[in-house]
Amino acid sequence: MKIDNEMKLELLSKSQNESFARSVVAAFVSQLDTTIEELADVKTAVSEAVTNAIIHGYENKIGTVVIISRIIENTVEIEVIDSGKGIENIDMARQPLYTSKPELERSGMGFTVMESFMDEVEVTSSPGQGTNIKMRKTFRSL
Amino acid sequence: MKIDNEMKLELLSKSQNESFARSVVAAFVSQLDTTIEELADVKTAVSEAVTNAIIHGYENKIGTVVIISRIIENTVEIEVIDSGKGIENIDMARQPLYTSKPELERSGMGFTVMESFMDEVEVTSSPGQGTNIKMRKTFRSL
Amino acid sequence: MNVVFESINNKLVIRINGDIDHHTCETVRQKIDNEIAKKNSKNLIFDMENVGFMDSSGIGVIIGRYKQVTTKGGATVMINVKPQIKRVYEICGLQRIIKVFDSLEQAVNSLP
Amino acid sequence: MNVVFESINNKLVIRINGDIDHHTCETVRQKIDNEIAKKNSKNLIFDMENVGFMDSSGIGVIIGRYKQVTTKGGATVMINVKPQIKRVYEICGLQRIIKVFDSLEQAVNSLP
Ligand SMILES: Nc1ncnc2c1ncn2[C@@H]1O[C@H](COP(=O)(O)OP(=O)(O)O)[C@@H](O)[C@H]1O
Ligand SMILES: Nc1ncnc2c1ncn2[C@@H]1O[C@H](COP(=O)(O)OP(=O)(O)O)[C@@H](O)[C@H]1O
Repeated sequence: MKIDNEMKLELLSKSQNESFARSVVAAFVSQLDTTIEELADVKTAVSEAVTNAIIHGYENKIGTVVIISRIIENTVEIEVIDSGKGIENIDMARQPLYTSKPELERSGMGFTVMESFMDEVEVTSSPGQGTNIKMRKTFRSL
Repeated sequence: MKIDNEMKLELLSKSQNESFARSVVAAFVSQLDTTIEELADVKTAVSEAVTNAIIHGYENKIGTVVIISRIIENTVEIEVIDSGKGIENIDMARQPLYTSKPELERSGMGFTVMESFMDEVEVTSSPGQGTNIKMRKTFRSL
Repeated sequence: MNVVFESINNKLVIRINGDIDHHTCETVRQKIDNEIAKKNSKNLIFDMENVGFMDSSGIGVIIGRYKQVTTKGGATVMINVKPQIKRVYEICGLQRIIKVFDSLEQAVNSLP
Repeated sequence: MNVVFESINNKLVIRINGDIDHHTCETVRQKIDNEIAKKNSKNLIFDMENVGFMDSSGIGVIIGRYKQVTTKGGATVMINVKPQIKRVYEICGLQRIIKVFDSLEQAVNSLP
């Protein structure tokens, strides 16, 4: 599989960077021929993953969130990586409505949104080391 | 000097990434209170530096262009870094109208534009190793 | 990010201007809770006309307000929901608890 | 990126739509050169109304066309120049060789 384009963005885990992160990925993906809905889906999925890195991964300490995006034909691959606390039980974390922070009024729907808006979502995580969310979406609007 | 926010972007040296690069920096800088003109100035300076990395640094071979941006109070600092061929004579390169590629109809005004639109432009370069353009601009619109 | 309120027949219309994500949702939450407390509101109408983007952090805020007024016997509805927000709303199952109306008038009339 | 042409009294109006940077300037250059050759144009009017962004790569293209028609005794002018482009134009010293007019009519009348 030939990578047609690739970018890597490193951000501080500050909540003000959430909107920046999703705009950057949307701008990168807009080199593909997507519908407005598809682009909004990608933005939303990225927003979920970056927010999770900030509030669950780093728990509001300052760390670095890395976003890698690759274009392979009409597919986009996006990785959102933190070096934060990691996830003990990935299956439980992915359940709709599950949240470890109900006191923050989290809906527990972040993973469900990512899974609904992207074609594939792979979660890799080691407690104490961090989390990698790898998502893929193929655009069929061509 | 406390850094208030910082980001690092790595791109392939493809010309289609020029507009992406300047939009990303503009989106990052827009967290500061700037005028539309100041934001356009930053965009233009970034476009010049990234274009130079692509055509002069890598001479259309594929390499990585790194863009680092820092916000320190109401100042933005931007570094555009390539690991390309480097500049032999920096003083000559910075002269208005000087270009090593007149056959490509380059105007030789890239550095002049960067210097006019930003408050400071520092050039560090080693032949065979690459070039680092560090620019600063303070926004006074507040 | 700002939030503008209006009372129509004792129903609280909440007009949010801006994106609702984790960064902005704390402000949105506080402003709404202050207003609910001040007016002792039971019925809420979220006007999403000027919300360009919302993710599940926004859903958390809306469910939180929904729960708050439901315990007082009130209801929550929404109007002017754009496609991106509609999709997040559906995926998160809000359609089971919060109705969407086409106009403010219909929304007002739907509430007791 | 596209370029639209119109001939007014043998003067070539060049309307560029899109950003002019290094990525797009090769296409712009080729389209203009084809049209100049086809029409054997001597006088050029660049209409910048739909150019949202231009950097020094664009300046290179404009100077190149300017030189080309100047050797034939022609002239080059510009209209509808937005502030960002005006600043790049001034920094690059184009005001010494290419006049900017407020309207197409004035631009057409200024040329022989
Ligand atoms: N990057 C991460 N680092 C650590 N834990 C995470 C991360 N992302 C998700 N989690 C865990 O998975 C749970 C479910 O995530 P999600 O479905 O996005 O819901 P929410 O963010 O509303 O809690 C979180 O509550 C958290 O415990
Ligand atoms: N990143 C770079 N790597 C190598 N050489 C460079 C780089 N940037 C600029 N130069 C040299 O400096 C010269 C002047 O640059 P500039 O003022 O931008 O004009 P132009 O790009 O139109 O040639 C270039 O022609 C090139 O020789």
